Amino acid sequence: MSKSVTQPNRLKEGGRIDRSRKLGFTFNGQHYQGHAGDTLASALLANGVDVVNRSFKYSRPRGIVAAGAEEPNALVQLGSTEAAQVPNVRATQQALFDGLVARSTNGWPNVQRDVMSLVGKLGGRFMPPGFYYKTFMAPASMWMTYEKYIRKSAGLGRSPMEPDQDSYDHLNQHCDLLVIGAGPAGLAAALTAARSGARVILADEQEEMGGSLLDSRDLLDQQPAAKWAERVLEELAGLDNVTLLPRTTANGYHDHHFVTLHERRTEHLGETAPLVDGHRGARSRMHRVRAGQVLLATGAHERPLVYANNDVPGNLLAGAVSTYIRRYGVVPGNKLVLSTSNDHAYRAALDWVEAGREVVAIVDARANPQGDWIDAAKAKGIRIITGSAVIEAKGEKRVSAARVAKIDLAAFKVTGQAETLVCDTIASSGGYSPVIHLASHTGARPTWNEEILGFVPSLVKGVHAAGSARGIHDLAAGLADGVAMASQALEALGQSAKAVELPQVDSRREGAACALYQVPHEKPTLRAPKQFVDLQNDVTAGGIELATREGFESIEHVKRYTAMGFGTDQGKLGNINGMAIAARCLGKSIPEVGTTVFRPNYTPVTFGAIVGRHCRDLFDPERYTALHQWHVENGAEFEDVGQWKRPWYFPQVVNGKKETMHEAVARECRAVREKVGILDASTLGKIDIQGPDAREFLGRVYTNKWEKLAVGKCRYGLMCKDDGMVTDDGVTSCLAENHFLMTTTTGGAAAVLEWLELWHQTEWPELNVTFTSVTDHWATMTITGPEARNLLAEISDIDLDRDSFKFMDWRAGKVAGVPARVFRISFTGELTYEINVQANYAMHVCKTLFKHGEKYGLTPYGTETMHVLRAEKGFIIVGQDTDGSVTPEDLGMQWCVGYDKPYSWIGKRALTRSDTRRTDRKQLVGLKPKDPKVVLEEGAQIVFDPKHAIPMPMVGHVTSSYYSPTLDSGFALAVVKGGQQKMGETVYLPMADGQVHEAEIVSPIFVDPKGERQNV
Amino acid sequence: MQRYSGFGLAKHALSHHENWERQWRNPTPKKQYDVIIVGGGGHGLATAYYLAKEHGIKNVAVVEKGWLGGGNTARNTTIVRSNYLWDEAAALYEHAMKLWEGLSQDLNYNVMFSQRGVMNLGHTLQDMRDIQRRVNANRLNGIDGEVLTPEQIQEIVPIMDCSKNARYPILGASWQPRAGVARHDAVAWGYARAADALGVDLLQNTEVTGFKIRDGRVYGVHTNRGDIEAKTVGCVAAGNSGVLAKMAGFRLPLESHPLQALVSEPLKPVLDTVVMSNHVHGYISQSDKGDLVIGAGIDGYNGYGQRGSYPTVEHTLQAIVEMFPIFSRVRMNRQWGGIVDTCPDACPILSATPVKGLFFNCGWGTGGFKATPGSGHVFAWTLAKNQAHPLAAPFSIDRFHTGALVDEHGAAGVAH
Amino acid sequence: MSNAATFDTRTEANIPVESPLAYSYQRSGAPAPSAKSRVVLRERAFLGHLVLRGGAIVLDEAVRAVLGFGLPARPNTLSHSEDGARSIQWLSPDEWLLIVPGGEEFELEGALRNALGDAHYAIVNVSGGQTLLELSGEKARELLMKSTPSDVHPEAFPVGKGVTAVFAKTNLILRRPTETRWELVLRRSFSDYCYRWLLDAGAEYDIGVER
Amino acid sequence: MFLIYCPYCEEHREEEEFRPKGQAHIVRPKDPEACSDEEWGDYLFFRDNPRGIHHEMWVHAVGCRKFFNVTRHTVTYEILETYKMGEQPRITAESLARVEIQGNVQVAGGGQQTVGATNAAVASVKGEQA
Repeated sequence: MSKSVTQPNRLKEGGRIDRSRKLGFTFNGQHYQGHAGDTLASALLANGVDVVNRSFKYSRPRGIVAAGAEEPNALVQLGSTEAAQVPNVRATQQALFDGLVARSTNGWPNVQRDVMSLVGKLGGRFMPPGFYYKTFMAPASMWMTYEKYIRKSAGLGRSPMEPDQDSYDHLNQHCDLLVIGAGPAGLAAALTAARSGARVILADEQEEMGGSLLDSRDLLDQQPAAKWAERVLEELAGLDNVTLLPRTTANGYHDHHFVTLHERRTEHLGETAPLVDGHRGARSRMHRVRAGQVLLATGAHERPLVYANNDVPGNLLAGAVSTYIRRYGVVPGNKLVLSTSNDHAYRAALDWVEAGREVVAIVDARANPQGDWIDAAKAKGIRIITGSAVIEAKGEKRVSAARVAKIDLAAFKVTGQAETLVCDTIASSGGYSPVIHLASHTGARPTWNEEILGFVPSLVKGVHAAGSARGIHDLAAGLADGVAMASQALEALGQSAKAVELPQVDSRREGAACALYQVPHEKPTLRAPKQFVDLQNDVTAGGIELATREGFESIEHVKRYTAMGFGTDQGKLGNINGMAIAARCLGKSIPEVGTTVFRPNYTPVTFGAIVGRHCRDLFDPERYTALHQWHVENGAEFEDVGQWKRPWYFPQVVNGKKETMHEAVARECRAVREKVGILDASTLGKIDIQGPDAREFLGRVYTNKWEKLAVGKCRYGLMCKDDGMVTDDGVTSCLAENHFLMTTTTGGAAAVLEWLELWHQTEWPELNVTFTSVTDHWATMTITGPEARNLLAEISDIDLDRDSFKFMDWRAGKVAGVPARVFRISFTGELTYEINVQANYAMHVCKTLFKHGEKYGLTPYGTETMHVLRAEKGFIIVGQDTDGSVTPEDLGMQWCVGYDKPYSWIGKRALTRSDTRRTDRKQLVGLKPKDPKVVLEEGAQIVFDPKHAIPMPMVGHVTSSYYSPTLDSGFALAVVKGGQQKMGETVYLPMADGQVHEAEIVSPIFVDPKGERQNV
Repeated sequence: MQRYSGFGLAKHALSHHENWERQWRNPTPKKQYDVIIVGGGGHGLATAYYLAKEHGIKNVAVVEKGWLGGGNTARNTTIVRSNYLWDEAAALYEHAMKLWEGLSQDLNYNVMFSQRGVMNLGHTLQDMRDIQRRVNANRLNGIDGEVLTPEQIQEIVPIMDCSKNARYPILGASWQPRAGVARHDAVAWGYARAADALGVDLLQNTEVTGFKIRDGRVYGVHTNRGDIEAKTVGCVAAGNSGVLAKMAGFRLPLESHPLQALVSEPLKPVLDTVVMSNHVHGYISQSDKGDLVIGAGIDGYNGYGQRGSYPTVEHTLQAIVEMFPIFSRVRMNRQWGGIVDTCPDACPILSATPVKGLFFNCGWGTGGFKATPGSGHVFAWTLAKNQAHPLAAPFSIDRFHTGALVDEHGAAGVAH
Repeated sequence: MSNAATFDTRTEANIPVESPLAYSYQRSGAPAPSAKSRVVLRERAFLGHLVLRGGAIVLDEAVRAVLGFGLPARPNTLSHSEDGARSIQWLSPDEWLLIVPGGEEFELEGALRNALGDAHYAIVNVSGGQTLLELSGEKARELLMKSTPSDVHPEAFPVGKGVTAVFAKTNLILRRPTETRWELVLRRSFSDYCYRWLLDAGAEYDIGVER
Repeated sequence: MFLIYCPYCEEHREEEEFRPKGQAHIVRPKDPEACSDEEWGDYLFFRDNPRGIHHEMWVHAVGCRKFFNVTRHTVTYEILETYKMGEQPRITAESLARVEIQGNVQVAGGGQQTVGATNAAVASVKGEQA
């Protein structure tokens, strides 16, 4: 900490920092000190740090240019630990905190002595815009090698390599008026709306609200402007209808006045969110704001002038100079030359002189500037050089001099001999660009205003702009505009604005600015030293000229060819200058060239803040059945089916070893075929259907017939879309004449319910029927296997006699003392009862079943065993054996198609299109591998001729394939072209490892083809 | 045409880059052309280039209402791959892939086609079945691909969360090593420069306002710069295809939807391959500049606004952080939207239309960029011979009447 | 008669029941409310939940006859019995949610069916499929703002309002029966997710769970 | 993100509660068997897909679960009206075109009308623009 305490550029007094609170920080391994209220940038400047980074392409030394969001150079890597790393933090927007650790994002071995700068110095000439499009093409095979080296120089900061320890959250906000920006216009607007009783949110991106008032030289009611801001903020803070959000950036303006505000809640306190009361709150928070009306009081960004070597550290924006002096008590140099096109920038020179340092000269591009500011500068004895500009900066790691010359604006040339002024700082100002980004997000194209030499926002209804954001830079006028625009917004809301008395502002005489963007040099642009337009991307005036020369005439082409505006500052400083240069080169006006479109974000936002709480355990809901705890306790492995967690299989520990899935499934399969198994089938969708037209409705949405299904009976149904392709299936039971219970696939439940509603509400509103989801109400336990009846009989009062309670019947009664509906349907081919009880009782019923089931060998099984058992029976799984291109006929399920139903049910018409009538469509068949030990790969492609050259004609693929413990062999379901007519034929499956499996086309029903076992 | 090379670049450097030629002319429209291409994006420019180069038809105009490559060419996430499921789609995309592999040299313009490999993750058992099915099909179609285990995936992408604790653990992936990314703007510019050199007129800021149609045959187009005649007109206007079809008096089985994408700030290289996940719904690669390039989803509503809904961006980044927890502190720089013309079967339309001489190349949905050279190549053939190229034949509009759809929803999945 | 099957899914009190949050309490715990708790959560399990479908006029008449109070008159509102123990919420122009003390639902369904006679309507018992959580405390509203895009400001969400709302990545029914109390009606299968969300988002308010 | 007025809930709600369902007013042919393959294909797949005024169906999925129709501009995304199933739109491309010709107002290419071209009559019909 030896040399860290001097802060050579810190003024003894002044500024809004707290000199009593000293904060230590580290930059590039060096320790420094700053004060509470500093930004990292102001603290670095206070400590005399000139070079803060190296540029992206040419690796030139770069210093701090601006004091806010527009800063292109001062990007740092923040963080003392791996998990806390944040890349590309803008030092001008990072509040200083004690212990802050930052590094430059570029520069090797360090930012002072960078190896790549040699490349920049020597090779800069060989890297014009688009140079990579023109090179690295030969030989073709070498591009990937070239690219490897190009990539090495990519990027600014680096990603952390450990997961973030912090959390983030969202807050959904609704308000009448959202005011963005708490400068003069924003404060006046917020005050107006707040006093009128509207729900107001006032958001401002800076550490402190007040905007330009915080470093203004103006007096409001004879007091420093900041005092007025403090008073207004105090009043607003006391109102219930106002939400104040400092450190909050409006980063995206979305449709219908939905605005995202990113609040940096703790980034000024430390690199991770501090512990408060034992809780670590969200590091930052995204406010998702739905506003009735929005008022943009986002101010303006000063434009730098584009002159040779304008990137050498010590070149700053004039306004930034004032901000550092007045807000932070930091003078970023000793000898200043100011180059300006307007009056307002003069205040930088005045502030500099008042800080006790030397102003070498003010260089004004106008021939005869007149106004109060000029008079004030003259009164201070400052030399003013008119009709001139700084045409070139000298120096390498810090400005050493400015070359100043007379220029002819219209002819774009230097007209006099250049004078060299020794200085260490050049401040420049080319005017002020309203911050139109948010308005631009809405899709509205900004329009050029020649009077203010800037684009002003076009506004869709409900959006208002006030003050500098629409080119009203005068303080008094800006305040009044805030009130007026807030009143306009309130009126649009149907509310009336209460009058607000505005503070008195002394009026000031100001002359007109001149249009100056690129400053001419003695040499032509392409031969002059580099004149930077976009500092972050090393885009120069010469680069833009070259782009236009090569035919890139649209501003979008210029931008893309040169990369102008693609940086993390999104061209806040450079874009207008770039457009002006392109316009000059093309002989057009700026509005003719037009502007590019700004996109969210206004300033970059961490992924974490956008993600919010929707990560880790809360990334996506996990849906559980009522028996989930039982599954967990019994060692289930789970399968993700939609959002459900379903037991996949239940591995047991046998002789101290946990079963593999294969072993567990074989055991579970045998248990079902030989004894009894139990499956949690609660995830199947269940829809209660009531109404006198329920039956008719079913007939229209299912492919098969429903008019004769009796009360107490169940039936399998197949559902198609109107393109004839199978989309869902399930069993529907008749509970009463006008009452049905439909089941759907697990994944299809929500979609099917919506599907039914769609048809009912849009096509058949005359049908009297209602649909209600009861998926969660019922828990479903499927007991299946030869012992199922014996087991159920022990704990149920239902008459289970095979003749009175037949296959495809359902009965009500009690199971384990709990009222239950029991459905005798089967997805395994075995004797099966599906027990449905109100879900709150499920655990009791399940436990009772196991209490009684032990002697019958009751075995829990999961989805994998279910799949094997159903495939052995040739039962399809929609979504596995079908893929949206399969008709009921392709599945060989003509038995489930009511061709002669009176109503042309959904899907019927499509079955007779020319393509669906083809006989060589892919059809569902069984496949028996010639080698019973082989379990074919699911997804394996099927060919008739395995000797055919690549590309090999494929005739189908394996949809389901398992080892069957019952058959003691592999078996599969598959779709094969014309397969239903090819029983007994051999097909081939050429695999990645070179093996070619052979299989015989067989019936898809492998076990109990007559279906006797389920009927016992 | 001034040939580009490293040597040439050095020569120009010595003359301060003051002698570079225009990459393409800015011609005045002629009254008549042999062929008019409507739409100056990558596909349209490629079509014009191959018409001139392969078929000797050089009296061609490309009519573009804005700037060349200003539509989806400039807005996509630049992924190039050919591992499609169905034979018809795979053949078309593989045709494109083969052209990609020599494109920089063919055009004398470095399109920075980087074959860094594309990985499609599987998170469920059904994902894995679909992946196996697709990779098996690719192999028998002569397209490179393999199925990776989670361990292999972890080796290729060490920064991804491949643990079992993830909400949807990664069970495997398909991997196409020849797939990768390319520099999107360069593709448009490279084709433009090469087509221009062969005599094609590239007419920017020229908007088609109608078609000249008589007796069911096209004779040219009306534009804001006057009428231009040609007996063959090919429309390659992506999201605006429906608007053009309406001008010609018919409808298409298309809906135009917003498709969003976003980039992070530039980072030092951390991800060397392309990772896609249909299930958690996100895909990501890192550009040569260092940006993480991330594809967001498609919005469900029709939209020509080149912007979509914010929740889509939220969901995408949730997926990215789920797969890459270390990116939580990385910052999103910019988002944008394109307009994609989606077909019911997620496959394109390369087809004659009810109007003789008028052809449409559209419906690429979220998968157009990767097809650029192939699309242009077969469409040029189709226009030159007035007959569907064999690779284009399955993608006729008729399929929506016969039912012979090529359902690539599985392969298209999320936008990419 | 509507010719639908009714079924009393409840049984004797000695048979153990589990609320949808039974597993969650075990897995995620239930921090006891303390003086620091600015949000308190309480599950009101095992209530009777019935969905009513049909025309407003007929249903209103029947409900009045059976329960002594009518359907809510406006969309997105609640009506309730004087003691607040029974409530009816508008869900859609032809759909209402009736919540009554646990055990009443089956008899109530029967009584309503009797009162409705031949009218076109449907009644569905969904009691096993959902549970109700109460949220109270000074930060309850802010916790909801973290969770749902619905406007929960008192001006937009007065007492007596009830809506179906997006909640984190799922949805639920959100109601405000009194000045200080919010109710969330959750689907059983999503309840663990919602519970974990509430504990996580509510941690900074020292959320407590009354059991 | 849109703010959509549900005609059944009689409130504006966030887009997150809704799902878009494509072009509105597509009626299933009364006698599908009498349709040609062309007609059936048109019904299934072919859409207007206009750049401009679009009548489309949405469902209030997290809400009343009712389907309803929205008249929306597909460039500005401005919602001009919502109406119940079975009702007809009051605002159509044709009705707007009539107003626009009377107002002689040019709409910028992006679909957003700029400040310089205000016209109260059109603005009120076009809703969100001013």
